[in-house]
Amino acid sequence: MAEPEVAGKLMPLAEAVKKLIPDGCRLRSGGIAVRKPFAVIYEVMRQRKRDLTFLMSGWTEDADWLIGAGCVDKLEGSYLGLEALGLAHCYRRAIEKGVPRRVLIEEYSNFGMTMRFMAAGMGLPFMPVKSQLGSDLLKVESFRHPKAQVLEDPFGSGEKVALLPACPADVALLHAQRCDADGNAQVWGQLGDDLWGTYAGKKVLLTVEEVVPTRVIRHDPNRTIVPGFRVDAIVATPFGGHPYQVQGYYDTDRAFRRDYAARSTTREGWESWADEWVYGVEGHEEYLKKLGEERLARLRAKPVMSGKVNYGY
Amino acid sequence: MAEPEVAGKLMPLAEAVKKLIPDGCRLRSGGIAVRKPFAVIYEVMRQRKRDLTFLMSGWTEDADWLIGAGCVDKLEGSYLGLEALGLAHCYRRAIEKGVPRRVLIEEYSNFGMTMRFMAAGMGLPFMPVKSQLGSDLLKVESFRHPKAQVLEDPFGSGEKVALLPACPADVALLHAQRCDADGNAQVWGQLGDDLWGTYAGKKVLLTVEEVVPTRVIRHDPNRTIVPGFRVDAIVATPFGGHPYQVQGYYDTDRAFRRDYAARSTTREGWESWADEWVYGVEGHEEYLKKLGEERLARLRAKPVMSGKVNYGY
Amino acid sequence: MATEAAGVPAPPYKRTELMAICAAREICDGEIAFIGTGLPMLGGMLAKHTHAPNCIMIFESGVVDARPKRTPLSIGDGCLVPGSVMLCGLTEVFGLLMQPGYVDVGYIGGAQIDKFGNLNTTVIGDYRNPKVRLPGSGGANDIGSLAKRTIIMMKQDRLKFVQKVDYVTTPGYLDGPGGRERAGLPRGGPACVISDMGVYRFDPETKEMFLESFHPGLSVDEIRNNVSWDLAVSPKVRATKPPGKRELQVLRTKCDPEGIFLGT
Amino acid sequence: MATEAAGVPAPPYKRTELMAICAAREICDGEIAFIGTGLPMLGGMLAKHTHAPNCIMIFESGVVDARPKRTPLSIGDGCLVPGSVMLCGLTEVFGLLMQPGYVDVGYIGGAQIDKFGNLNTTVIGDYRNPKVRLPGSGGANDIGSLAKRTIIMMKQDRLKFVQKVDYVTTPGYLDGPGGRERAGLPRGGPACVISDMGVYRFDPETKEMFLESFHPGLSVDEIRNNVSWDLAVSPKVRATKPPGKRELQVLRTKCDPEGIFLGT
Repeated sequence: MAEPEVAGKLMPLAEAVKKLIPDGCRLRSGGIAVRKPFAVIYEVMRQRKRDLTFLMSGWTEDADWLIGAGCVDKLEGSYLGLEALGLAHCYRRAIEKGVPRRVLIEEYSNFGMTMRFMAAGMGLPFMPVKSQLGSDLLKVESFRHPKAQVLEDPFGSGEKVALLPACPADVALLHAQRCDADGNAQVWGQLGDDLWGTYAGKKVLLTVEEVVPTRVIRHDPNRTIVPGFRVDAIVATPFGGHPYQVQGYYDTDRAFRRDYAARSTTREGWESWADEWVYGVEGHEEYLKKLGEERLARLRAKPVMSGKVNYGY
Repeated sequence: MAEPEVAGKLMPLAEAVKKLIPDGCRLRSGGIAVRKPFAVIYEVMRQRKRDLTFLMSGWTEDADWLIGAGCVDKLEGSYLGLEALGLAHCYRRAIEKGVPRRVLIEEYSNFGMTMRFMAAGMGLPFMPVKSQLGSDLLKVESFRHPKAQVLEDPFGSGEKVALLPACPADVALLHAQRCDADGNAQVWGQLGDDLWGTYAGKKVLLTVEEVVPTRVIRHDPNRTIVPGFRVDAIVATPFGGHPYQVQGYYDTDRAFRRDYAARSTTREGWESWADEWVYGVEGHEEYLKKLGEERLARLRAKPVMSGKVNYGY
Repeated sequence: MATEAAGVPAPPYKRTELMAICAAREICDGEIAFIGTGLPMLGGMLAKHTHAPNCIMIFESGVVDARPKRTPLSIGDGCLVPGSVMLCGLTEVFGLLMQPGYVDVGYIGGAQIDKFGNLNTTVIGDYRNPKVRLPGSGGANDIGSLAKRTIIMMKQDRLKFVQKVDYVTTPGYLDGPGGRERAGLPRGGPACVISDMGVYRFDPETKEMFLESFHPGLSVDEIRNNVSWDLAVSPKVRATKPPGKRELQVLRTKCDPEGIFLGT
Repeated sequence: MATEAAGVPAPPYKRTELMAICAAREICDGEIAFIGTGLPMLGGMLAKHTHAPNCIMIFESGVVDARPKRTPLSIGDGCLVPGSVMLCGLTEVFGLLMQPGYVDVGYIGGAQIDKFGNLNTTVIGDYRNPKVRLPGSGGANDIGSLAKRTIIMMKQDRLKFVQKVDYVTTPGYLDGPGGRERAGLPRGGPACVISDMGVYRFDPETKEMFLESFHPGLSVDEIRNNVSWDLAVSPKVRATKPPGKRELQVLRTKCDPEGIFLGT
């Protein structure tokens, strides 16, 4: 049997971002500090995209960079900070002072956002949850009306749930460990909200550490998170999750994250950081060259190999 | 660090069934022809359990046997037949003639049942779906009132969904490929409805092909479907899914299934089958002896090994 | 069951083989096809081996792009697993692929059908006191509700092609034009019925089933006699295109060499 | 920030160390603990290394029974993965483990708290025109809504322990007795607040926070001066039990040898 056609899905990063991410679109990024698609974020900044609605279950630097770059009009999410490294200052400047521009935000909890992605991925208008009840997350409106609906169980238990509206994306980003030329993508380690978040995208822009022969995928199909026919563009971006980690490939670049946290506290500091690492860099390859092989080698993962299982019958 | 206590979870089959499955309980079995917990079904028959409410997304022989044995009072499910081998005749006799006893049934679709298990597993009173709308599945009531609620999207899209009530179980059965002594259970191959169905159980009775050292589990944690702290009893039952297949362990016993399909067309035929394979057999070990090493050897899976992945950082 | 027209020599293929081949012809290359066991499975395998090498077969137990090396007896058959691209569960297959509209074509069978393509696989007779208790929906209702189009495969006689089904397990066009929309179904509906007597399609306006082709050896009248309503017939009605040599050869040698579903 | 009482020599540990140790003491052996990064993580690691070897640490990014060999900087840190028993996603951790009630204890931080334990991690000032924009809920609301009990860890002053929080990110007892039940929350609520000045619990009747112990070197009055409501104090109020030698040693050598969260 012949392999499905590649149909030109494998493409350079700049082309994928140009083709799939128009100004004004609803863009979902990978959440919860796991396999974050930073290579795409850099390219979105370099292409100076505008008026994005950025969607995620737990943002960190990715959202802060895009806000600093003025790419973002609206946020729908649950958290924006640098985790242990403190507050996200581009976010603060945008919300507190409108610098470089005003940004609207619509907030839910992490679980709430995940269930909203689940609803969108499953083609449903909403999903029920039991968190967020009683909090200002449901009471304080932002740009969506209504933000949620509290419903008493129609089957008579007396329980209440909050119905949260689906969160569809025009484009979902997924950074996976590997895929084949058709875009059948595999991930392992922590999964965050990637299952539902990916399927919430009408289109899927997939970046991977490695493109592998399809037999590698077909020898372990339980690791596949999305089949190729749901993927619209594939970009091979080794170290595409830097400065975050990708399980089995490399560790977090703590020094890089600390440098960003320190410099981004002022607008001038942020601009010099962005000139150095984004606008002064032509693309992902040059970015890796700038980081240097020595630094990348230090980050590379040590082997902690899984066993094998038998798929036979 | 010390390993968590085993706390006596590992036990013989008869003890687990005695302890966990009281008469009259709501019992969830593994669905959709994948890793079906037949060893437990045999033991439930031998212990002559009564008045069970049997829950599943797609029953085959397991339900037919229990109905033939008079163990079942109610069914909540979506399908009961022998797949390519034809109708389930104990089911027919019970519904059409009340032999050996009357059985009530409440029906949804496969996806509907899965979403009902998801609701129960997630502690929610219901889940929305878009199938079943307009069909008699929602219109023809059985023992639950109401059976579903059709709701128009409160967020204004005009879309309709059916809210299906949660399907909680007192005990969920899971037959997994392997687990460690704590009950951290791993599965691969087709997953059917096992994720949600297992968590729908207040208690979980886990049977496995093999109990392995915990380091085997901890070397490939993405394959774990349920953590040990959600498991109440563990039984090692090699070939515990016979006459169905378990990926990587053995193939379906087609001759056994065909023999059952032929003999169960009459009540007398069913009784002689049950005497031979259930009541005349003391337990799972004797069952395997009766099948014989030659037959089991023929069923054993050929190796089709996965690759390894790196979990390092 | 249909009987062969007197005097016409039996064609060099079985009726089940023609049905499986008709099923295969309904899949276009590159399509996502949702498949159950039996003749649809053989149709899917045949399509992939012939005109639609890039179609992707999906199974509800959680298999995407199955490439079975033998005839699967069950949707959970172990032979569906090796070489597939993704293994998952019902939620992913029905929830993430079918409900949002990514499945092009789904196959279902039935015990009773009406002129709007509504299907019954639940009971013959009264629901609470049935003459024959059938297996029930399984995934059929989900496929018929959510796939972009549905292909129905079933045997035909007046007790099967009925005025009113005893139970609507899977909606066709319900009460006719606008029926699915009123019920809230997001898309889809039956595109084609493949029986052991002929091939039927549905009028885009009236949503009523009409005869497109009769299987070789049968006449339109014989088919009408096996339908309990006044069957519409296409003005271009013709004989079903007989199996090609390669179709038959691949079907017999690669899809069901043991004759499990084709008969021996 | 609290100041040391004049004349009392500085104890041989940092305030952050005492907070992490207090966090550890809240976990019983065998419990399921839901953990974020920072001091709660150190508390969890410390508990597992000392009195609660069978406690299971869960992270929202999808890790069950993490056994990190270094101090994680992020909830997605790669060091949480090797040696865990289950890797999954947010849906499993929040949906299948926390929402149905299988998580015994969850840790959260906050920028503002009121006497009923309601927490704000969203904004200081008006929501639409804030003085300081904070990160928002993340998983905090889910933990505070759904865990069997919640442990709150935060710094203390009159601007943090307030009459009314500017935004209820995570519900404590809302407006007091019956507040959670009226909102529809299925269980839970804050069990304990660990600040850099003392440890607080909640009255089972009034749901109001009261001082259980003040950290060594501080007085009840000093603590009252750093709360903006009339703080209830336990009749059995006492000094917080100082760190044990083994607690400090394990914390410093195994949980945060680089001083990432404890300070250097």
